[in-house]
Amino acid sequence: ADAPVVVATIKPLHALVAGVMAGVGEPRLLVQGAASPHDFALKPSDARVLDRASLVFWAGPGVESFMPRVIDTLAKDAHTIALVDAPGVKTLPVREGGVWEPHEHDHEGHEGEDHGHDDHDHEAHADAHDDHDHDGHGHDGHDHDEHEHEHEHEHGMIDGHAWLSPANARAMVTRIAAVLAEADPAHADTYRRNATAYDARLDALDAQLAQQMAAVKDKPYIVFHDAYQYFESAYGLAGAGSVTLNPEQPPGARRISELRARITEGGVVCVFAEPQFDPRLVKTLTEGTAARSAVLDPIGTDITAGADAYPALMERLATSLSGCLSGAG
Amino acid sequence: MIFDAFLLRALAGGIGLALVMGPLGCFVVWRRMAYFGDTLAHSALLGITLGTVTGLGYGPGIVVACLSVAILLVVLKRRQPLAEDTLLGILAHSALSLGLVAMALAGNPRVDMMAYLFGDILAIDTGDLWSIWLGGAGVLAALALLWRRLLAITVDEDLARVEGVPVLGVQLAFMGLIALVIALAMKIVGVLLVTSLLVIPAAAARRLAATPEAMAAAAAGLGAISVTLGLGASMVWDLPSGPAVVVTAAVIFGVISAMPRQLTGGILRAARRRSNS
Amino acid sequence: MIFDAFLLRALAGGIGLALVMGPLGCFVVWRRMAYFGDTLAHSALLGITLGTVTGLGYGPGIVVACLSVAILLVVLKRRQPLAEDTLLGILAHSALSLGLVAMALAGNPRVDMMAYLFGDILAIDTGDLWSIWLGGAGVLAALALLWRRLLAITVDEDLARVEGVPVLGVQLAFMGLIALVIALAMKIVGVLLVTSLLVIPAAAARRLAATPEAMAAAAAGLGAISVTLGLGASMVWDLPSGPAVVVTAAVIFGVISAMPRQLTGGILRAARRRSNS
Amino acid sequence: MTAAAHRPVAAIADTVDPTPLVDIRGLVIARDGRRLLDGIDLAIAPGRIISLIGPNGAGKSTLVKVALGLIAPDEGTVRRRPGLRIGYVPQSLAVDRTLPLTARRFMTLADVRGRRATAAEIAQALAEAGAEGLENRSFHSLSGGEAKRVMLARALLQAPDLLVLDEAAAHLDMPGQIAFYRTLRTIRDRRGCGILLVSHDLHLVMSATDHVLCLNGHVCCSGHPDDVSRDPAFLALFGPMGAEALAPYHHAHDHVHDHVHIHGAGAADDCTAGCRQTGSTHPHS
Amino acid sequence: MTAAAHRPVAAIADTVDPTPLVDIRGLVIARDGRRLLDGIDLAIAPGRIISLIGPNGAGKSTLVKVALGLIAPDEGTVRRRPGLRIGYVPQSLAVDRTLPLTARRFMTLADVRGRRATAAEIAQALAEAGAEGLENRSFHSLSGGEAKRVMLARALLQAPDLLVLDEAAAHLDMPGQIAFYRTLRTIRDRRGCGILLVSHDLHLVMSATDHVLCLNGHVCCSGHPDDVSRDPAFLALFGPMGAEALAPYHHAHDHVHDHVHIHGAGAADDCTAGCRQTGSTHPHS
Ligand SMILES: Nc1ncnc2c1ncn2[C@@H]1O[C@H](COP(=O)(O)OP(=O)(O)OP(=O)(O)O)[C@@H](O)[C@H]1O
Ligand SMILES: Nc1ncnc2c1ncn2[C@@H]1O[C@H](COP(=O)(O)OP(=O)(O)OP(=O)(O)O)[C@@H](O)[C@H]1O
Ligand SMILES: [Mg+2]
Ligand SMILES: [Mg+2]
Ligand SMILES: [Zn+2]
Repeated sequence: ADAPVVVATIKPLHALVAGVMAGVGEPRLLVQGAASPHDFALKPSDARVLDRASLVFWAGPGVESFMPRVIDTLAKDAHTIALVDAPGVKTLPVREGGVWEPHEHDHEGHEGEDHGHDDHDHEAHADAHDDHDHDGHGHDGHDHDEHEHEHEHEHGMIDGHAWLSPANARAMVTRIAAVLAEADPAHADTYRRNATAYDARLDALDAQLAQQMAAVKDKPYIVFHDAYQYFESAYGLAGAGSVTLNPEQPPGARRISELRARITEGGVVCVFAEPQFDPRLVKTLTEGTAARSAVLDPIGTDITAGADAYPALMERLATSLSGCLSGAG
Repeated sequence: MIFDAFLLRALAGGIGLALVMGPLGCFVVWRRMAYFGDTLAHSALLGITLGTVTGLGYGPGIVVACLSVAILLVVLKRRQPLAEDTLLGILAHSALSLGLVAMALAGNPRVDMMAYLFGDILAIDTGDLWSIWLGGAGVLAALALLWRRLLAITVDEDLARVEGVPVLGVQLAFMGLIALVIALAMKIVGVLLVTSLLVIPAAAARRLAATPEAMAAAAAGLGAISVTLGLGASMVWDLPSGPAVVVTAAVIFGVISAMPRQLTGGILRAARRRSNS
Repeated sequence: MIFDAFLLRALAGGIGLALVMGPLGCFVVWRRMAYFGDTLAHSALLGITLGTVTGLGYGPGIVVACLSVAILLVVLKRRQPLAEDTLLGILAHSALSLGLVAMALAGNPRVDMMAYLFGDILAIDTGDLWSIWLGGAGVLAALALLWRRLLAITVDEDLARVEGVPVLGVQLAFMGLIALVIALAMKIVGVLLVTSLLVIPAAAARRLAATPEAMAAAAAGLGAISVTLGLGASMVWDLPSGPAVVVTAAVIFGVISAMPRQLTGGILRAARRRSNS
Repeated sequence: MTAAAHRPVAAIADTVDPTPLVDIRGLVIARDGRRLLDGIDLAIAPGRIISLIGPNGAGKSTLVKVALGLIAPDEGTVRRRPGLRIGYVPQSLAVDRTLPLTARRFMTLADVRGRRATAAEIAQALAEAGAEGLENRSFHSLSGGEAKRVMLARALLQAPDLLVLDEAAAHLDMPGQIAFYRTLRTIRDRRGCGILLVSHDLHLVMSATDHVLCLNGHVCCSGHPDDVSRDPAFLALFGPMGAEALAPYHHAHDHVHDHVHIHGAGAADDCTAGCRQTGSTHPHS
Repeated sequence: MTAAAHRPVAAIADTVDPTPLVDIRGLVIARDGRRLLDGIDLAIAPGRIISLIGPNGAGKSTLVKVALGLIAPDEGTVRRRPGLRIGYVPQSLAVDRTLPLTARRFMTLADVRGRRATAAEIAQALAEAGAEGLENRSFHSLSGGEAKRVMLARALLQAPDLLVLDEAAAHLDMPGQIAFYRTLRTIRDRRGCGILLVSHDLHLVMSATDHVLCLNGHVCCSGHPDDVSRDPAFLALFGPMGAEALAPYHHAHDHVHDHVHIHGAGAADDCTAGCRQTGSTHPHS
């Protein structure tokens, strides 16, 4: 049988899916080029891809804000999987205010544990969806999904950039393989084998990144939009704030002022811009301070799509971070 | 080319809207209110924020915000020596800014700004289709009821009032209809382009019509053609769909404007012959 | 509160712009061109795409696009029986749509839509300050040279022409100045709000002035006050800065509009006494 | 003081119908602390043509709008006969050029007691207003005089008890004006409706009018044209040249050769001031 | 045909200056395939007041704009005397109410040969136009007549060789019109400039004018008012009522009691048609 038509929204997720599907088929990538998933506009080709898909993998409403409305219309017939909800993915709540207290990151490991309570909830829910899916009520399951998210809003929303921790990526790979195996039983074995291989690769990547980041562990830095707390929490980095919380809203003067105070008083070493957004505000932040500036790319704009994109993206992130934070350029 | 379901839905929704916006747009052009629609569209963001914060939802929030701005305009017009375009400019941008500020104060609820600004005709679902066609039919029916009186007011307000037309009521009803249509259309073409579908087909229809009713029909037709060709172009060259529809409408306007007088005159005469026979 | 350099730069840039846009905005209000500025701002996206694709850069691209649209407006006005607001509405949205389509055709070059729409007054750097103040001074100097003739044309075109004023030249120069100022201001308040700084302070200044020159000065002053208070509000409540400035300007306009006649009359008389002594 | 200036208001209407169509008493309209109209009494009887004359800014258009019910009085009473039907011919219509409108379609816009006018009614009204054959012309292409006639036809559709015309003949050429006034008289004769009109052209107004109301914020003088033209208040307001302008009227109808020769007109301001001081010219005070 | 109708154009200017200020010959203006003006000859001499009269749509404003240089001729030649200074009083100014403008500031906007007018020049022009004391009034608050005077004062600032007024007195009240025409004659006498004016008021025009040009697409007739008012083309165009309107003029100046009584005016269209057929009334053909 042919492989199912599979779509992934952004490049890192696409890489995970491609890794699982290796030898069976190629997933399609939705958000291409320099576009940001935060302000993406559909073109007919995108609509057609979604329309024909039977499986759609996306991160969650915190990142691809265009997806919720698209899921009900274009991807109605598809089984859509928000990977933040995958079992084993440790989610973190969205951070408020844009300027984070330094000590927040001191006990990163434990906090991760603390969030375990939430996580279990998620896993339970996610499992419930699985059951529904088995019964062929994929769409209903999705409705539950949405309710769940609205519920979430009241307690503080979940940060959707969960793929930026290799541990989460591994959980996602497991989930991707399970979904694919169920949707395409003929290739189930291949998917599981690929998943295991990819998991090992991610494990190695994790170890390599941990070693690479150890040197810059406690150097505070500021990012353009709050996409990196999973990476930070995985490697104990000292993210000190972000220019915007929601890239769809222009920032106010007070946050910029507070961030500048943090840069000078908190010894922030680096401010990172992103290729999707105008870097001018980053210059505003660093000007007249000792902080350097560099570029971080949470979705890998310049990286060739494919199974190798995820490790490449993470390595590039690590290199940019450690390079700038350690002062090597 | 196989027609995808989403394309058919986009066509159905777009054409439905064009059929409503054509006749309504004629009044907008005749009454020199081109920027009234734009102002309402700008104030819709405020409505979205209000709707989100109060839990009323987008639609009611937009309609409430649009109606408030319309009423504010009427009040300011009586108090101010300022030209209408100046007042509209002030209201439009103040409302938009207030919407952004309110959003920040409400703790940045997740509003899909791009969809709001540029719409997403490709993401119309069956529910949207129902609301467009049912809402559109309602608006058209109301417009048909108001038609003669609205036209009389457009020609001369005092004259209509002396003849017993309830001017203020008709005007408010008309503004309400526009607010409703803009709330309906927002999803499809977005704030930035919503006025285009209102104004461009109506302006293009001017040279093809000898009566107000013919102009309204021509505007509806040209709007539907713009939607069809625009979506086609968007399919063929993979262009963003909303803007492609607007560019198509503008091209049609340009072609009709450039047509020699004999040709438009011929169309006019042919139309008249048919309506007389 | 310590004043950060970026805030001082934002203040300096914003005030610089307000001082230029006040007097220019008065003409926009007097000539009922409120939506001309808006149209130019909308067409700027086309300019940005052109500038990016051709490698000319944003600034020149914007100025070229704005001037082309201005010239197109003059041509269409001569050919069409349509009201000016209709034409402006058509041009604005066609240009914006064309910009979006061109962007898609150019393979989505990296244009930060949000920065384009809402500007980034907090990201003004010293280079921007130079261009705002030098460009602004140039525009003001040119405006001062044109002032009397432009005013004469505003009062009556034919009369000015009979008296020997080169009407077309002065008008084109004026449109060029507006295009320039919009290109300068785009960075700061973005497309959606650029016209506000042009129109709102000028409209607010109307009741405080008895001569055109006084109104221009008052508009500049009110604009500067709006920028200062707006940035202050953005600082205190962490609001998006561009919209905060516009809301402040609108509030000032509202307050002045609501002021009783005696009060504005008093201000007028005081100003007159000072200018006479 | 002539007898006309002292006639009570009700007497204007005495010949035809005891209840006036519109009865305005003690009208005051104030704007920005200024009294635009002060203590105006005006009764319009069926079958009579009343002209409002007066200098620029005298309040003629304002008074017309009060009679039409478009402006509410600040003081005084305005009584309209119950069920009164008014036909109104505004000074000018600025119909947007983008609105395609034939003369016939313009006519069918009229709200004739809540319904649309029938083709027969329209044809009759056009004929009566002297606008036959204009039905299919675009409203924008009509000359000033033709447009006025079509507007008059639309006003006639209401089968009006009262016809109101503001600046009835401004910008019309001379033959157009004359023909227009002739049409008005014919309509009055045929339908017996009352007509209220405003004009600056003393010469034509006087020749087609039953009653003249000379206005300048207050009523300076009023009465039959013959009487008004000899009233000192009228002479004060319009100067000797005003009386001179009426000369052909006297010629044509009375053959009273009492022309005042032109000495160069007195300045407008002085006359107005003179009029304002002549308190005794008020019909009631 | 009267002698006046056959006078060569140059003869109009013969008494004062041999070179006309503006010399228009064989002028054709066509729009949309229609000839708005056809074969017009007009020479304006210094020191003379020329009136354009004619029905609505006759092309009067168009001819004025050609003389001003605002419209280029489609055929024919328009020669203006080198260095000619023109003062122009437009029919009306629609100054936006948001533009705060005193009468004095309005005056200083005038471009007097590339520079701004001095205070002394302004004071003198205001006095000459009979607009003293209006300097500090807001332009928006001026009455129609006052605004006209201020516009005239601004036109005088140019120290014009030629003064052009379109619909000079429309919407002015009767005393205002009379005073305005008197002012025009005084200015002409004092400055010796040429004056070209358009008006519908035959009565007043004729009494203040040296030369009348009766227009209806082409020149129907032209010459001294006395001659024109007896010209068959004029009678055809304006009907007997037109001549009647001129009666007071004849009274005041000539005491020629040749009034035509009002029989009700002929329809405007017939007259126009009659005029168009009278080819022989062209001054040159
Ligand atoms: N809404 C208003 N507020 C203030 N003043 C007003 C208003 N309406 C009219 N006026 C003033 O009232 C006076 C009378 O106006 P109106 O239009 O009735 O005069 P009119 O006799 O018709 O003059 P005209 O002969 O010029 O038409 C004018 O001075 C005018 O400026
Ligand atoms: N640009 C144009 N295009 C087409 N027709 C025009 C144009 N300008 C004027 N006309 C027509 O030319 C004719 C003469 O116009 P003009 O304004 O010169 O008349 P006028 O004698 O001043 O009339 P009035 O007494 O009404 O002021 C009119 O029928 C008018 O509709
Ligand atoms: Mg009036
Ligand atoms: Mg004219
Ligand atoms: Zn993100």
